[in-house]
Amino acid sequence: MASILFVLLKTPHENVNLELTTDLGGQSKKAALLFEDAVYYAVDRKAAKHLAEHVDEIFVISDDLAARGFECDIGGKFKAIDYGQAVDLIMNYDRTVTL
Amino acid sequence: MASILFVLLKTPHENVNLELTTDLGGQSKKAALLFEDAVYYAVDRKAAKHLAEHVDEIFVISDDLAARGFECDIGGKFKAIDYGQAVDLIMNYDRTVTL
Amino acid sequence: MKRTLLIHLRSGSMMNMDSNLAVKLARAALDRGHNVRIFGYGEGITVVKEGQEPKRFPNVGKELTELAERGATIVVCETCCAARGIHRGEEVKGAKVGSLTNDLSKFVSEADRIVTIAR
Amino acid sequence: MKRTLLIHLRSGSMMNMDSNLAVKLARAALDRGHNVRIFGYGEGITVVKEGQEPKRFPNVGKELTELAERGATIVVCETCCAARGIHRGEEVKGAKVGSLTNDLSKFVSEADRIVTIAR
Amino acid sequence: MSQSILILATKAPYGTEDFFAGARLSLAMLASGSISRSTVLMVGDGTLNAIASQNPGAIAMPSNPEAINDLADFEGEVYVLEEDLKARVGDLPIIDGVKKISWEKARELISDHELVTTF
Amino acid sequence: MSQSILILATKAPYGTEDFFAGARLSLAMLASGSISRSTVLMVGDGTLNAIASQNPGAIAMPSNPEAINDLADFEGEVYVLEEDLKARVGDLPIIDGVKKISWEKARELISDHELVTTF
Repeated sequence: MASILFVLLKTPHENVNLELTTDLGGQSKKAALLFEDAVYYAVDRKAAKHLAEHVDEIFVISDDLAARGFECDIGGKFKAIDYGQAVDLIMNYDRTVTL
Repeated sequence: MASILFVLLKTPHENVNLELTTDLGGQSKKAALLFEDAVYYAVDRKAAKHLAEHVDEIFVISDDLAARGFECDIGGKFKAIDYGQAVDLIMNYDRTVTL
Repeated sequence: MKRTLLIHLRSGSMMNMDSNLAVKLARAALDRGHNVRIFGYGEGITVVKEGQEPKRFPNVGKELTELAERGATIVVCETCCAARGIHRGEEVKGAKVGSLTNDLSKFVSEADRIVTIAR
Repeated sequence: MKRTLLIHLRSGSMMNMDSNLAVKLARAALDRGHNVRIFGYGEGITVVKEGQEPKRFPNVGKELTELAERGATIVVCETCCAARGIHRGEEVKGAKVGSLTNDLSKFVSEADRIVTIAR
Repeated sequence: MSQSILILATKAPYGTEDFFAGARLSLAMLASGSISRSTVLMVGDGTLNAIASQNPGAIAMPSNPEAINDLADFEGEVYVLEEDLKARVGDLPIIDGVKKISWEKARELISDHELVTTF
Repeated sequence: MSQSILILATKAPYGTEDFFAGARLSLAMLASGSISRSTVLMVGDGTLNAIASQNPGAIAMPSNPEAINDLADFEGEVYVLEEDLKARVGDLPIIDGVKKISWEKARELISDHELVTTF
């Protein structure tokens, strides 16, 4: 598999099986697309580090981040995007897998 | 608080915040009442040990255990019960807290 | 000793086994001679919708009517019902559409114990 | 390039933000010129219930009608509807009550990508 | 018979309506006049509801900070477990009127309220 | 345009209807004739659905083992991630027709199916 986009919806404390990204993705190009409460991965330092160890790129819906009280100038592997860009990612990755 | 009965409904992998039993229960007498998918605590050895470290007694609905393929002769702090006994526990403990 | 159990249900009729758990606990509490109140809030209101026809799963609506016949009091939140397009008159026999302020506050004041069923 | 996105929704109208996420993704995909199919399964069928009147939350039923007017195809599982006491004729304008075998299989065969929205 | 209820808030905003629903329940208890004390205690992911900079307008959701302010109008107490909030997002300004507490104080709250319900 | 769909089963029986719903979806795809391959892969808590000794009659729930047998009638493939099952309950007999696999084979399945949906 060339590339997999993992879709996450839940908080880092609810979403505990991040290993599944590596187990299912193997050597593929792997990205995480964070919607809803999964955006807390971008601001919880420990959770951010853990997720970054598992995937190559991380995309965060900026509206969801703003609603929860956080600015969008996040860095490292994390990139803030809108819904249009999320659709482009879904179309460009070979597989989309919700965890 | 003299005694607290913690009600669990989810599997050990979904229900990760067992520390809450100790954090909220402190020196009180603490028990766990396992319904639905929480009965897997009784048969997952690692999860059973973890839960037993946190509470004094553990009650498991035997029907839920049987449905999932397990016998009711569980031991240690774990005791298989029916719904009537569950109601008695709820009435006898000072507080019931769902986690 | 006869006591009063309040079951606070916030899961829907079919989304998981929670509604079935609420029914089983209520039945057992009635068997033990206790008073039973069930308050459905949020998704929990869907348990009282009339006309449930599950093919293989238990029919929660029917079971609630049986519990009411045995003396359980069953009320669900009207605002939550309206939000989901379920209106007064669509509830199963024995259940009532009510409110937090009028009904749940009364249930709380009468309750010796509460069990919250939600995920 | 115009492609087809299948949104597989299994959360209900109000239980969490999932139904709103489905609407936002569908809207963005239409904006990008893609085809959009939404299939509601399990609790996901509740999004098409007519008469939703949420006080403060978004009205998902209304938003689905708007999506349908823009060309999205919206179908929910009939067995799941019947189980919950929601029957043919109670769906919002633009949505259809259908089946896995007839409708979802067609959606799957037409889809370039699928996004599952469930918890 | 109970005169007090503690709302244990465990879910983050805004993926689920749980915090909002819990705050509304607490408000209704205080407004009813028949319950003398109804307190909100945020623990775990629930502590994220205390963050002052929330802007739910960005996603058109009802505001949890406003729901907290409404509680203050009825002298409702709102507490956040400091350690859990800090472990998630560090030291951030919290909503006026919300009090940071330790587990010891949380245990006192459990003792001081006759019923505990979880959101 | 897709000819194949993989059902990733992640939830335990019988607290939620997810596994049953996923197996039914897979069956409908195979029965429809328009999808050539629809496979069930159990991972995480989903592996608990493979246990042979399940007895859902004890709680009046629809049987997941029967749902798996139904798939066999349509030549549906069903796999369980051996490592995840073992980590939870050790070495237990599994349902006839379910194949134990490693992560390497699981990755092959993801590659071999055009769409993946999660239950």
